[in-house]
Amino acid sequence: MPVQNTIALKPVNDFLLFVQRHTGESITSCYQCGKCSAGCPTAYAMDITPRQIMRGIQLGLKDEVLDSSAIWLCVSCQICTLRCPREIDIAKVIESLRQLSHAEGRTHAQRDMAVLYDTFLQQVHLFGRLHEVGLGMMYNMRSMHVFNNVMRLPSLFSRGKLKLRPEIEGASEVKQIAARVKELERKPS
Amino acid sequence: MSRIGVFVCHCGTNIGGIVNVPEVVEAAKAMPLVAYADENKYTCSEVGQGSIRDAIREQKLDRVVVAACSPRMHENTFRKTVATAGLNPYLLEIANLREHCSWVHSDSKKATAKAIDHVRMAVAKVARHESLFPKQVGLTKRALVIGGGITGIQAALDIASAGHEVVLVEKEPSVGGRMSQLDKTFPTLDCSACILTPKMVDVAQHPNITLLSYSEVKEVRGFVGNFEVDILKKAKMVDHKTCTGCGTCWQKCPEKVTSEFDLGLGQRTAIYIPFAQAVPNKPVIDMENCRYQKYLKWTQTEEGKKPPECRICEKLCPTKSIAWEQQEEIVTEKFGALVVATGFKTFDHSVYGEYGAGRYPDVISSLQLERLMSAAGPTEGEVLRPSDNTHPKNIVFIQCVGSRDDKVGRPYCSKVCCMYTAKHAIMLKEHDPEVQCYVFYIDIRAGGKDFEEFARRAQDESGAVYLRGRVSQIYQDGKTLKVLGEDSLIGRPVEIDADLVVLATGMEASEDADRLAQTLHISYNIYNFLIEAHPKLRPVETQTDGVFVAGAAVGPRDIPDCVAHGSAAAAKVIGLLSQDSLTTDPLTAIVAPMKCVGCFACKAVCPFNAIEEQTTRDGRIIASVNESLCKGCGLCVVACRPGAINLRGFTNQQLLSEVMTLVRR
Amino acid sequence: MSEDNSPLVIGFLCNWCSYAGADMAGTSRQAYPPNIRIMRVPCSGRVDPLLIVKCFEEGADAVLVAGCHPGDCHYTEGNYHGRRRFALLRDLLDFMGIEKERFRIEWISASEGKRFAKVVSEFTDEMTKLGPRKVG
Amino acid sequence: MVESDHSSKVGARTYSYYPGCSLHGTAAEYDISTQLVCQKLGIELRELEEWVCCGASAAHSTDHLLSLALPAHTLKQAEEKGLPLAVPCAMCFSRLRTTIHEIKNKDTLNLVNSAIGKELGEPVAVESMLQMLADESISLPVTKPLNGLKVACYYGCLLARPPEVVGIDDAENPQTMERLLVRLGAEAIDWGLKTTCCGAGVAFPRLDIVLKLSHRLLSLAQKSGADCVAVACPMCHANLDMYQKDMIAKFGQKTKLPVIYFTQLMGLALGFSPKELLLDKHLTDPLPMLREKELA
Ligand SMILES: Cc1cc2nc3c(=O)[nH]c(=O)nc-3n(C[C@H](O)[C@H](O)[C@H](O)COP(=O)(O)OP(=O)(O)OC[C@H]3O[C@@H](n4cnc5c(N)ncnc54)[C@H](O)[C@@H]3O)c2cc1C
Ligand SMILES: Cc1cc2nc3c(=O)[nH]c(=O)nc-3n(C[C@H](O)[C@H](O)[C@H](O)COP(=O)(O)OP(=O)(O)OC[C@H]3O[C@@H](n4cnc5c(N)ncnc54)[C@H](O)[C@@H]3O)c2cc1C
Ligand code: SF4
Ligand code: SF4
Ligand code: SF4
Ligand code: SF4
Ligand code: SF4
Ligand code: SF4
Ligand code: SF4
Ligand code: SF4
Repeated sequence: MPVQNTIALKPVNDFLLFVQRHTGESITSCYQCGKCSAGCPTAYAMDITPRQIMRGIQLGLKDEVLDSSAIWLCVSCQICTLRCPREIDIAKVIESLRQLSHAEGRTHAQRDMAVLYDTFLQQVHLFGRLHEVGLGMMYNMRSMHVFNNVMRLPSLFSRGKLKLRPEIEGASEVKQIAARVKELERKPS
Repeated sequence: MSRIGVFVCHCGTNIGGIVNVPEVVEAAKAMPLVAYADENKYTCSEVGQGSIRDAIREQKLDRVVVAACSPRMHENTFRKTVATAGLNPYLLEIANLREHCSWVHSDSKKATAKAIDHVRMAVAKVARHESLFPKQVGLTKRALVIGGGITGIQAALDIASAGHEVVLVEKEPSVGGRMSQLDKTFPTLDCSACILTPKMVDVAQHPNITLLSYSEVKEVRGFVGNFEVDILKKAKMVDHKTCTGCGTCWQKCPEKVTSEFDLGLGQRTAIYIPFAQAVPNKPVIDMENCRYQKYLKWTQTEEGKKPPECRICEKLCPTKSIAWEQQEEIVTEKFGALVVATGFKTFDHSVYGEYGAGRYPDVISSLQLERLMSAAGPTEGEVLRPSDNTHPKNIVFIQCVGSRDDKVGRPYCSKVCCMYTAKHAIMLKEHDPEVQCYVFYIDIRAGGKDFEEFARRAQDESGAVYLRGRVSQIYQDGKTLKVLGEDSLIGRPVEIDADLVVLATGMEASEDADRLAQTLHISYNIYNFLIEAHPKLRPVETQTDGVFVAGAAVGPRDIPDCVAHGSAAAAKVIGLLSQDSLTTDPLTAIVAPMKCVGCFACKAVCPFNAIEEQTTRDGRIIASVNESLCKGCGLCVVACRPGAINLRGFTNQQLLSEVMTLVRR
Repeated sequence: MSEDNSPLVIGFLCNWCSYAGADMAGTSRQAYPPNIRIMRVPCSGRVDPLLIVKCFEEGADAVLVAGCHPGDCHYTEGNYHGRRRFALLRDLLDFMGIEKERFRIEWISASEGKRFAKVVSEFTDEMTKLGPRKVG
Repeated sequence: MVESDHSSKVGARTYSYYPGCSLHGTAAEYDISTQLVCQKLGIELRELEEWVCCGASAAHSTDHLLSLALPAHTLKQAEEKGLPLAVPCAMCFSRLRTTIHEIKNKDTLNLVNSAIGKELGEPVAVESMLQMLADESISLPVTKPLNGLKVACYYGCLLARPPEVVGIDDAENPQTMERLLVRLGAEAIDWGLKTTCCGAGVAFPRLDIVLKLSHRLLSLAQKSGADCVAVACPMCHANLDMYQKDMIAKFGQKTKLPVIYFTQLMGLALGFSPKELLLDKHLTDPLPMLREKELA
């Protein structure tokens, strides 16, 4: 774990209680077997493994967990959840942490993932449906990867697989839904 | 008028920490018929028991309530206490303030109120107790041991050596159990066969032991000292009285089937002994697979040709021992005590899809590895991997498969697999110095004499690499197996290319353990392991008198513990059988002759056939209870509409007064 | 109802399974509400339905009978007899105007301490919600 | 494991159709081949008019309620049509099924209702195109059996997990696609990574991850003797198909392995031409391999 200092453990572990309440999952059940990390496709690229995320919550290391790149590199593939011998829904826990990290603006460790998700949703808000060309262009601009060529644009164009103009069905619906969601989320439940 | 004494126990702080004991004492003093009440720090201690005796004498008490722990804990202790002070031991009642009160409640006020109620009920009940006198019944000085693994063998030998007759029932064609499948045994690495075989032979030769192999217990009647057991002897189709075990038949039998004993890795014939050192060393015929049986069962409607008649075994047997006319039979035997030692089976790893669910030939169980390592096994001790018979070099072990896993419904630790895996790592290195073992573990559980040292040896001397983590997946990649794990100590995923993967599968209760337990009226837990009367203090006894349990049937256990357990059960049986008569529990049903109308509704419900017919002097036929058969269940009492039959210790009046004292307080 | 208006629950527990299960709840410190008063009986088949009627007549709010799981009875078949009788009892309670929910029968084995605590907690909660029994 | 609910499609095989964003974009092949195959099999697909994006991983990574509300909006439309909903895209399918699963909780349902401004009733049955077409009661008029074609069936994450939500036959070793392709004359190879993640949606920011994961899948499929990989998800297809050049550059993989939508393989067996099925649109060209097998 990228912890630089001795960890001073606090007798009251608010973070653990918060995560358990928020997700309904029993984090204390985790006995650190590592099966989650063993099968996780992206664990090799993470700064801390999914198992260490669970341990971090158990010890109340909020910053270490929420600032990790790991929670942004998790692709929600649910292999961990499927196989956890303590039947913990790890993918759900990490998803909640990602939402929390996003809400608290702690996305620096994998900023690009957050930018991608934000851009994606923005496209959906604008058009109701995803516009892939728009997503690629916007993402490249906002992530500062101006020369990012991941979209294989020329070959895709030549095969007629990209539409230049977005479809806009349902756009107004999505705007309304998004507005209502924001409203509902502001209200404390 | 009774003079009741009430003794309230603090149990250190176990009770006193929650229940306000002085308040309970004060409340007791105010109860009707209570002549004396006091408190004790530890009532079951010498001092505590002494104070009861003193009070009985000094206060002329005629009945006693002890308000302490569960009656299942100390009822007998305190019965003896009051008896030594001259009271009838049945003039005692226990109020459970510990297990049912202080240990489960945190609100002191409410717990105290409840404690007072429980004392009140006990007082109401004890006031209606009568003096009871146990009777003596005879007993059959023979024991039945069910299961012929190392545990059952040890128990049978110990009981037999003490001079009692023993019948040992084993469902397989040979005794030996799982231990006979092992190669060497931790922590000393002696050869399993070398230490087991002599004991198996002793069983066969002991004058006091009758071995019924290929047999099962069907039905059990009676009670401690006087059990009557129906034993099913399966048809062996071989007359073991004349068979000399020459082996001609099983060498010549043409029908080959996969061997259960070698766990699918080897073959046996249709007429077979499961392994070379089998006891009895005489064959049985597997009727499912025997060609002659197929020939007999073949009908015209089936497709294909009629199979050959075969009967080679019959033709070649020098002693004419093949007995096609043999039928299964049920024999009924009498016993004074029973020992259940039915052992375990290993977890079936095919539920683990992520480990290939049995699809990958080179992913094997530890017990299969034992067969591969055994000189008497299918590969004659050469460790060859099943897919291509090559010598594996990189071998990965995965511990806790089917143990400590809620996902597969097995949250418990199987206790022996850490140790046997260390054993395997050590032995494989001895077999082939080029072997590299990797062991994935979660914790290493090596509690036991010389165990930790042994487990260390696997790493320090045999160079096994231990990785702390549970493997997530195995997949076949060409000829190798990719094993995906995490080394949780360094916190990085690891990937190993393995030639062979060995799953340390956990221990499960044996097939049918629940059915057998039901037949014997003993308890079993949700995993079908048998439940002992007390996990610490009565580890081989059960709630049913005269039925004892031992070995891996009770829970995961290694051989040293199984042997100790087998001997412990034997000691209990010997103690029981050394008595000339048994004292029966006097808490039985009793009929009031004047009230009985002779309807025999009681007889219809009595599970123990304890109700008999009796003619009164005035010629009426009424019910009477055979006290040595009655087990005091009370079914008859509820069935009897005129209220003529009652249960001592739990009479209608007593239960009613308990209820009344509660609702009218 | 006791003074603080919480229900009085009378529990008849068979000695071999459920009483031992309640002991197990104790040894493993599984907390449950203190309303229940426990009576030890040899077998759930020893519990006379008329005694349960009596409990209700005299003011108990709820009755729990707990015995061995079907098939596990220490006396082979006591709990079967119990079960049959209690089915009839339910109709009788109904006839007497006592809510059927106030009587419960459960199978709790000697190893199910946790379950015992859960059953008692749920039953007590339910009874608290149902409120005191209207006597008369 | 949850059985998928087939009861609702007894009688006429008519479905509402939710293509999702990808099928109207980079995954047109999947859309077209699905439509052709369904036509041939007498299954009518009626595309929902006003469908919106399911939110994909972006929504559920950042905003839980939004990730339920977007699929819920689509569910409501499907409910109004009263027909079961067929969904080709695995991501959309997963989001829709997850939403149905989560709104079983009454509080969640109320919240979602407020978000979409409508009252959700009993949700219609939602089926993945794979589950729907693999139904063995549908007879397959095969004109050109896929004899000699060895296929590695690939499910990825979203069709296999969580099993209780998606209703797969076996979460570790599913056989749905295998059984279907075998009925078409193909041979399904056994391989151990059919439900292992290909890198999902991280290609933009972390192409390195997609390359590593997808390369591992492709090389195992190849090593296990597959002529091609069959997929049922546009995202899987993109990851496995688009970057094979990069993989060769990075890992030196020997040959390319075509990645084909299972509906395209069905289409071939049912007699459509490769061109009709847009088999010429993939970045890793499957046509040489198909020609060699005399399937194109
Ligand atoms: C792979 C492996 C390696 C091991 N290595 C070691 C080691 O090195 N050292 C060590 O100390 N321990 C080891 N053990 C543990 C050891 O095997 C057990 O402790 C021991 O065998 C248990 O003996 P048992 O007699 O209680 O049960 P079992 O050996 O299971 O014997 C029970 C017997 O009862 C019979 N039976 C079952 N049901 C019935 C029935 N209804 N009626 C009649 N008969 C019945 C069975 O057929 C069997 O013969 C190992 C276990 C495994 C799985
Ligand atoms: C802190 C602690 C907590 C524990 N908690 C648990 C627990 O929760 N559960 C559990 O199961 N176990 C527990 N144990 C283990 C348990 O204490 C032992 O298993 C058990 O006490 C051993 O009993 P024993 O009779 O063999 O030995 P001991 O209790 O040591 O008794 C030996 C007796 O022999 C006497 N003696 C010694 N030498 C001689 C001599 N030469 N001549 C005459 N008399 C002699 C000693 O004075 C002593 O009275 C605990 C142990 C410790 C240290
Ligand atoms: S698999 Fe489950 S128990 Fe094991 S480390 Fe991960 S979360 Fe903990
Ligand atoms: S859900 Fe996330 S953490 Fe779990 S295995 Fe998949 S990528 Fe890893
Ligand atoms: S009698 Fe029971 S409650 Fe009292 S001290 Fe002894 S064990 Fe504890
Ligand atoms: S050939 Fe006859 S005597 Fe020899 S082992 Fe077989 S049955 Fe026994
Ligand atoms: S009859 Fe033939 S097949 Fe049957 S046991 Fe004898 S030799 Fe074997
Ligand atoms: S003994 Fe070791 S390997 Fe076996 S279940 Fe326990 S911890 Fe796991
Ligand atoms: S049920 Fe009662 S009345 Fe009838 S025979 Fe038995 S004891 Fe007598
Ligand atoms: S109490 Fe009654 S029913 Fe039970 S064993 Fe005794 S006589 Fe039979």
